[in-house]
Amino acid sequence: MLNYALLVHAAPYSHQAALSALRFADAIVTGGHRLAAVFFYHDGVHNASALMSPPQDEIHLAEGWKRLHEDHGTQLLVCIAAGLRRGLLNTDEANRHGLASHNVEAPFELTGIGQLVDAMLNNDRLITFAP
Amino acid sequence: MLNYALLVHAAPYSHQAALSALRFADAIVTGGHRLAAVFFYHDGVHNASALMSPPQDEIHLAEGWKRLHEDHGTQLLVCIAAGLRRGLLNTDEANRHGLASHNVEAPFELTGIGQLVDAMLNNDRLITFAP
Amino acid sequence: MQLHLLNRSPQSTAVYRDLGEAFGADDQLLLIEDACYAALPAASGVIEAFGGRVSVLEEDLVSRGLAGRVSPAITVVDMKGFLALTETHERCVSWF
Amino acid sequence: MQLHLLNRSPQSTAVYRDLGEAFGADDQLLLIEDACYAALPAASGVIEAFGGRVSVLEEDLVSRGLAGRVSPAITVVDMKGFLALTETHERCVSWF
Amino acid sequence: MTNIRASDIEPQDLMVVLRHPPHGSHWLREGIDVALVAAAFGQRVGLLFQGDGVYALLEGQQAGALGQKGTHPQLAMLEMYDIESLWVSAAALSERGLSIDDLMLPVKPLGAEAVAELMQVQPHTLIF
Amino acid sequence: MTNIRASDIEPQDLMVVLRHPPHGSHWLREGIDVALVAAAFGQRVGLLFQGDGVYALLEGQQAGALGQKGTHPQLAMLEMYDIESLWVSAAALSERGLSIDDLMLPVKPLGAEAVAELMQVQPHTLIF
Repeated sequence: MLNYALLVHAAPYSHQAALSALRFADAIVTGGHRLAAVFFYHDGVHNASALMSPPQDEIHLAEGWKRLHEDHGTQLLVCIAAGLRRGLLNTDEANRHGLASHNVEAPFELTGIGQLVDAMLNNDRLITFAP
Repeated sequence: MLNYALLVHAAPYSHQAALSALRFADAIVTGGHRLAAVFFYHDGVHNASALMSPPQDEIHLAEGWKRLHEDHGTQLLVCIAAGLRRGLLNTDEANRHGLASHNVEAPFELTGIGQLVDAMLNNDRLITFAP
Repeated sequence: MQLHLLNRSPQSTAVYRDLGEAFGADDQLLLIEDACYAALPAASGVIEAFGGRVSVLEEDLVSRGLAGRVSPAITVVDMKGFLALTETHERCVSWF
Repeated sequence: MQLHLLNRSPQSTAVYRDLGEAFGADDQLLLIEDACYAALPAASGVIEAFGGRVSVLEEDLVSRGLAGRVSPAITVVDMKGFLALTETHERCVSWF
Repeated sequence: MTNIRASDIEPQDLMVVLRHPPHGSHWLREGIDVALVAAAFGQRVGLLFQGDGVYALLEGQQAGALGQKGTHPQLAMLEMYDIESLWVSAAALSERGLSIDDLMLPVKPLGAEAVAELMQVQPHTLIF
Repeated sequence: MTNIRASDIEPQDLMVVLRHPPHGSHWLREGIDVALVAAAFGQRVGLLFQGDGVYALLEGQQAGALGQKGTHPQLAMLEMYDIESLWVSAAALSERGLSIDDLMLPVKPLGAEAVAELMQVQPHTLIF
């Protein structure tokens, strides 16, 4: 059994890479390995949006990521610097910025780039999916 | 005097194109022309996010677009199909989808692709800025 | 008579080829953003297809440190010049 | 020994060139997403730099209508095969 | 195949140039959406498949994993929307080792001169 | 310029490959951010400038319109973070008509074989 982490740079519904990442995540856990964490960076932070509302006959990517956390304990880490710029905030950050709405909810966590470095050093494999 | 419309495909804070579009918008109105509308499509819909919170020493793109509307009456049109998928909703759409938060507010309007076709046919120039 | 806008570096050869195919005898090309690198002499092979009707946006050149390096065949325009090009060309097509 | 992932079409020649420079004698290349088009015989000029150590992801081939068109020098792998490649290679580097 | 001559080209109200391959990104899908909506609004719409956009026409495409629909079902709807002016760059096809026989729709191949001419005569062009 | 030989390369804890030019996108900036944070966490970090990434090193870059900072101020901070293993692809430079003298930082030029060797010996590599 190996420990994997994923790094996702691609926005959902713009590039296949977000879907490829979720497909590969399924392959990891089905293959008997552990997916410790997914780190969302660059435009990948939009995968964490609680507001995404795709048509009903298309996959809901944020739900797909959440299911990984629920079923396998995978950490869903969103780069806070990349996210704030792009409009991804949890309630804490919304309060800090005086905003009444938020769009990042547990199990997605806003976190620093240090967690990406940790994920790389503390797992056997880091696989990147970019647009 | 010419009537201009812009089509913006680029996400803010990922590609210069969103900034180029805003620069060119300023040049249009400073140059004595009218900027009738900006249509946000593809990842350009993220320009409309009321939640974007860039560092204080960086430009706030959504505020830049809003100022164009306030000072020059420019319509800010966000493609609803591209936006909903990517997590951009106003209060109406949030209610319709059972979501407690929203991130698109006036003067940004969620609208259909037909408005892009209108903007193209009813203005003298349509200039596209893509990533 | 069209104005073509292009924002990719000359290493994105596919977009330069497709644009070359679509470029008319009276068309103009304006290089913006990362297409500024195509204004360097090293990219002259990619640019010669556009028959000397090429300009480049000054502010994007300057920010990239390219101001003193532009090939003599290419005209440098500022933001007003960009606007003027869109005034005189009925259509503007953006390649990316 | 590295596994390289690539997801751009062979018209994105710059990324193929940079990857070629970085490709080691025991490395493997897996083509996914739009890089599947590099598995066609027409792209053999771009692919030969990788010395026969190239595979392509089956599901991305099939969705693009390329299943019957793959160059014989290239190995087709399914999602399990993709996972297996990452198991046997300590490092996986993604080019885009 | 015989390429169409420039003189055979009829101007449309809107020309959409498709340069991206299917499945990998949403460019192709969002470009076709614009064409379909414009046609539904009564505009005459033409499509040019250029560069990697010619792959959109390849026979035998399928839905992808996780329910990705692809763009071939959209292309199958063009006729219903009276979008029948379909052009393809002959150079783009041949560079990719493809011919008209590999394609799912009847498209007119254009030589380089005709591509430039096609662009000249259209009042509105959008590139995706 | 004399290219560095493969045998002169020391492995780092993390290798960041920068392939994108400055200003046009956030790739370069977000890649350098990862390098700086990893260094701040005590990792030995090396940078390889490859492809259009070599433009990041060009002398004379400035802030852009609308307050775009660019990446040259970030590069000026590398030394403070003890990031001193800076490599550049010699082929990428010469294809762009540039030489080491055009660059703002002291970087070591690598021939193609040395680039491949550099990649082999690093335990972790991220590409931006």
